[in-house]
Amino acid sequence: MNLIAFYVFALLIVASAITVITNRNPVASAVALAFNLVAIAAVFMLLDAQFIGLLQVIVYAGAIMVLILFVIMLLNLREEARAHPAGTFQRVLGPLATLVFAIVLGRAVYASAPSSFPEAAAGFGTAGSVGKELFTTFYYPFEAISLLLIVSMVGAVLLAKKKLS
Amino acid sequence: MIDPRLVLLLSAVLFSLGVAGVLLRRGAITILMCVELMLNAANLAFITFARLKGGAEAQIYVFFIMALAAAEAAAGLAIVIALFRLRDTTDVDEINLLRW
Amino acid sequence: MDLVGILTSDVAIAVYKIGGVFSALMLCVSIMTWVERRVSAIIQYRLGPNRVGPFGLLQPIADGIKFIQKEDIIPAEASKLLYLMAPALAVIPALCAFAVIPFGPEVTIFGKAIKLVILDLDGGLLWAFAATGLGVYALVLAGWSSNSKFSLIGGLRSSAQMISYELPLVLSVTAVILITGTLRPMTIVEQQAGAFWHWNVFQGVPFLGFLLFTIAGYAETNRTPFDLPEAEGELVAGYHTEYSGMRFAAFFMGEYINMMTSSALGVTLFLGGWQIGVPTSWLPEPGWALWSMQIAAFVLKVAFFQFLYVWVRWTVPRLRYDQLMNLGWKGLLPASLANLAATAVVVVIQGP
Amino acid sequence: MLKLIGLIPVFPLVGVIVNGLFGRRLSRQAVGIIGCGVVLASLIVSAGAVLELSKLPPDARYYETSFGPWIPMGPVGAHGEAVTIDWGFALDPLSAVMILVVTGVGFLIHVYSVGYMEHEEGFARFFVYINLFMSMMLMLVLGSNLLVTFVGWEGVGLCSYLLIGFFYDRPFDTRTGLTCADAGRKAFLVNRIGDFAFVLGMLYLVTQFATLHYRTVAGAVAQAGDGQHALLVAVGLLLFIGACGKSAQIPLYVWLPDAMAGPTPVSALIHAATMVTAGVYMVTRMSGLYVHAPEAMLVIAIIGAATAVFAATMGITATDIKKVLAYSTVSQLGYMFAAAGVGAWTAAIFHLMTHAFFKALLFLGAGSVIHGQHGEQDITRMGGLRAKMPVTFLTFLTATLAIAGIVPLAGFFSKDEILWGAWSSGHKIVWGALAFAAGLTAFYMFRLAFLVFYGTYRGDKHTFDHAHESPASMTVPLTILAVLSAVGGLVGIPAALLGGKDVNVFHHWLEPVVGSGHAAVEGAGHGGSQELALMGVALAIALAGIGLAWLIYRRNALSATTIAGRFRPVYTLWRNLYWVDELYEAAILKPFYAVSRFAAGFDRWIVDGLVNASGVVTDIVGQLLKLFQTGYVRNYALLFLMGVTAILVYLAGR
Repeated sequence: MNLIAFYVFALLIVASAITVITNRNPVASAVALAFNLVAIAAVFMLLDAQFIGLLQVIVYAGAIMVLILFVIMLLNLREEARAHPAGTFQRVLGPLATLVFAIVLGRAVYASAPSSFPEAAAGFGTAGSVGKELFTTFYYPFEAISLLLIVSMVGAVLLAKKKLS
Repeated sequence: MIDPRLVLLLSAVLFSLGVAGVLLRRGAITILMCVELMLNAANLAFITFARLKGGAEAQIYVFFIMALAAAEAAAGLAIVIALFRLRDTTDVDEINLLRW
Repeated sequence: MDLVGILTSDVAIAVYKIGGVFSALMLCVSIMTWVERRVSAIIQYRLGPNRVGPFGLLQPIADGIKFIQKEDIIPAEASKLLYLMAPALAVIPALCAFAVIPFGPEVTIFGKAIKLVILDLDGGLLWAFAATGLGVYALVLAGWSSNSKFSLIGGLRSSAQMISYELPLVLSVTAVILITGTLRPMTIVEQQAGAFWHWNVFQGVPFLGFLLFTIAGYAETNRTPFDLPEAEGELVAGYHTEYSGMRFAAFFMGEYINMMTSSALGVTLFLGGWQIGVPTSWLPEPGWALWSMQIAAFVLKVAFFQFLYVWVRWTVPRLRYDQLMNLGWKGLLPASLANLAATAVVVVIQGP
Repeated sequence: MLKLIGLIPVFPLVGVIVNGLFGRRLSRQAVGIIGCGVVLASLIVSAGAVLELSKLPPDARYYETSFGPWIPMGPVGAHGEAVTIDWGFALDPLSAVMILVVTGVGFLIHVYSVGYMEHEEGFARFFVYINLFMSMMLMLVLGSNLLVTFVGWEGVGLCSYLLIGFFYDRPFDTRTGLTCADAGRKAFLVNRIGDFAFVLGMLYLVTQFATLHYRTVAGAVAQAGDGQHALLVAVGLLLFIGACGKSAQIPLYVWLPDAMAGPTPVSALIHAATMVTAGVYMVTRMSGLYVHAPEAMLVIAIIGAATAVFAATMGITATDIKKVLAYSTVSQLGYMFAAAGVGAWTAAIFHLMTHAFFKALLFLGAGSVIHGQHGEQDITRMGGLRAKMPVTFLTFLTATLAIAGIVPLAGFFSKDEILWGAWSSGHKIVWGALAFAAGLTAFYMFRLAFLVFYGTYRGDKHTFDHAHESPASMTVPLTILAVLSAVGGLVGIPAALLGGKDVNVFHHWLEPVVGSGHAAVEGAGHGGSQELALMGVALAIALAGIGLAWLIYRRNALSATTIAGRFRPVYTLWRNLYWVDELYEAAILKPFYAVSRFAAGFDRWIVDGLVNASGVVTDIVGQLLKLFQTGYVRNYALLFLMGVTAILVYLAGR
């Protein structure tokens, strides 16, 4: 049953990701990405990482994507132009390089893991187990990341502000 | 049972799609979204490894990546807005000078 | 496997619970439309719908028939897929959020222990927030895909409003989580057993959290005084200006379900959920009598909040947009942060 | 209060912070109270600490405290010991004398400054600087090792620079066109030469003898092998060069006369009473080292004696009231070094103390005169001020008598102890020079006194009419210092004068610190009658000097102009200060400029050429790489991806 669910979600992930990069309407891309993120969250939960999965939905789908959508609508972006000023160079080499990259990366990661998961430890993926680790071992990185968030927040306000009067 | 190699393969495919998006798309926001795709591919791989190893560390990296993505989105979108205000476009091919 | 086995399997029980909750919610939605109209009428000293059935109770059914009959219009320049998707997106997350709300204790039927909650997750509260957080897409997409200025502005407003008010909402809940020490709604409710002063809202600091939660909840459900995304005086009907027929009704369904989810969440977190609120010794032995009383207590509490929603709607005027943002960022957010800090101090002093 | 000695330098620092941050907003009164108050706090703590110290048995009079380690060093010295240098502060009889002099005289001068600076701009700034100076000076004298002393040493140098240039926008010397700021810079630069030698000396000391701590220097040096003797002398000389810079000895004295550009209280405090004596203090501190390096001591004695005479001659022809006193200071410092050089350490410190009293008094008196005449400094334009400024006159006269060495004022005892030290240790030539300088001192000091206070006024009538006595905040410190100048010498009455009865308190006080270096003088200490005879000679010389001055400037029996005409070459030489500044210019600055010009040329053509060449190469490379810089972000992303792919392929293929 988990396996079937995984295949369904994997299909959804790939399909929505392809929509993100091919649809020329940014809103459609954004919605596809939101679907993609929720599907990934579902895969997280299939892999027993329940807390991170829910967080993924809240943070990514609930906040970041809404922000992106909001900005798209604020700027009233419509369809993206089709012409390619970046050159034929880009058009030919881009997909080619990506393909080579995908093949090499796929081979590398495929070879790096065993063929089945071990039994999940008790309490794996719960808010408690992740939180305990986060506030003990990873305390300083946690503080640093909070600082980063503040800095980026202030920066964003400053950048997007109309004019300093 | 789910095969971890398949999950990792999914992650690799997702990452490559993100890369392709960055290379092919021209809207700054779309590129940002493709970057999010790549970050999520990394998250997926991290969770797979977390499940393989059993500890909480890799999940915390995912947590950090999410925070990072939030910061990146905030700053990135602010830049896009500033850019749009200045040049009236978010097409990165139109923005090929280091100054204006 | 025989038929009885299939009918009593875990999957089947889950299906029963989902079906039960879904139909109960739908019923409540239809009742709510009637209640809203009746109560508003009473507040405004008039009669309201009273022709269809006794006291007009069958009015919702008549409304439903009317909606189904209406023409389903899609504007010419609309993004069709997104336009069609938006109403569904309004209902689905709202329903999903309700999955983690415990509406009764663990009961034993035919020797089988069944928890009266659809999804008993360890991070259940997160689930609820994840689902409500996704609700914003419906409004934004409806606004965008209609290709109408009123709709777009309504959609923009809603996304800004919901992002803004999600912060105080979640922060006020975080304060409760500090006290309960768990994200599992079932456990939170069980912790509030006994007389009503054991409910979280009466534990001192969380009272402020309860107020904040209620206010932010109104904003999250786009109810008056925070119904700016559909402010009819300015935006015709906001994000659903272009919708008609059942799709239009779907937005209302989503709104009422959201109201119920929000109330149920508040009841669960602050008002003891399905706890009756009298000392345990006064209650009968666990059995059908107790369980039905507890479920009734839950329903009554939620119902009270529903009534409150209607009451507030017809007594408090709508805020202006800048007032809304000021209240959210300069009022509720600092207050909820202070509440969180105060709670943290209390928790540290009292010990875990 | 012994435990509080670490706080002594901190109090003035508080004043620096308060006045520095809020001085502009505070009233002058408040600034003055804070500035003086913090020094008073230091004075009280110092006095308490010294009192406590004096109650200990003589050999135990030592207290050290540390703010913590500063520089931990690996193995150094011949024996490879690990040395750690602390932020240490120590109180012993020697530093006790110094802190009392510094805080006592310093406090009086602070009080005086409140009156003197009353009408000046930058009142708060002045107190910030001078409080900082107090802090640094106290750190200098309290430091338990050379490095801490050096911190204070540099600090006082900085304050000296700041205070000399206090009126940075005013011209100072019309002859050379210097501004006050230039004078400050000159002082700072000349001091740099000395400080450089000081640092070298310290480095040698610590790397070769593994110590900078005063208590261990003597022991460490005593263990030095014969092979290290030359090094020891070198260290001694390097440290002495440092002292020369700070204490204005030949050849680095040139900055001190120009330092008179600063406000007069500064001249009194820094350039007469305290900072310039730091060199003497440091040499005395290191007496344990110097006794093992007699060659270095000989050099010190010679330089000291030469400076004493040399500076005195310049004092005779100077016409600026403060410059006369400046040369006098240089000359008296020469005395102190000569004393140190012949091993009469106690005499050096004794003279340091009495000199602090009477020279501070002289400067403050001069300041009072200048203040009363609204800035007039030229003594040829003064005269007859006796009646206008009675307090100033009386106190000034006391100080003049003291410096001239008239019994029983302070200068008499200290000067005679030095002379006796020089004679008894066998340095007869040094004695001769010093005795001659004593005569010159008496002469030029009385010349000054007669020209300023007697006769008729030679300036314009308006100024004379408005000349007035200074306010009490100035005259009270003058009076206190006058008393100290009069009786300050009584703590060190030589035994010979009382028929062998030993009541030399000062001598016994310092004995635990410098006793070892004093042996030579001690041995000859019993020639009572000889000492008395020498005293008589010195007194006679001094009286002769006074008499000559009286004849020339009071009686007008001899005309100064006529004498100057007769000895024209000498007069011209003295009047132009031996052309030392010009000599330095020709001998040092000109070659220095030449080298600089060469270096500039080298820099411009060779170094810049290399840089420009690298620029051209970069430009060519850039022209090539420009082809990759399309300006399209996506092109960069593609190149990036190709690079990553290449690395991945390489890693996968490995």
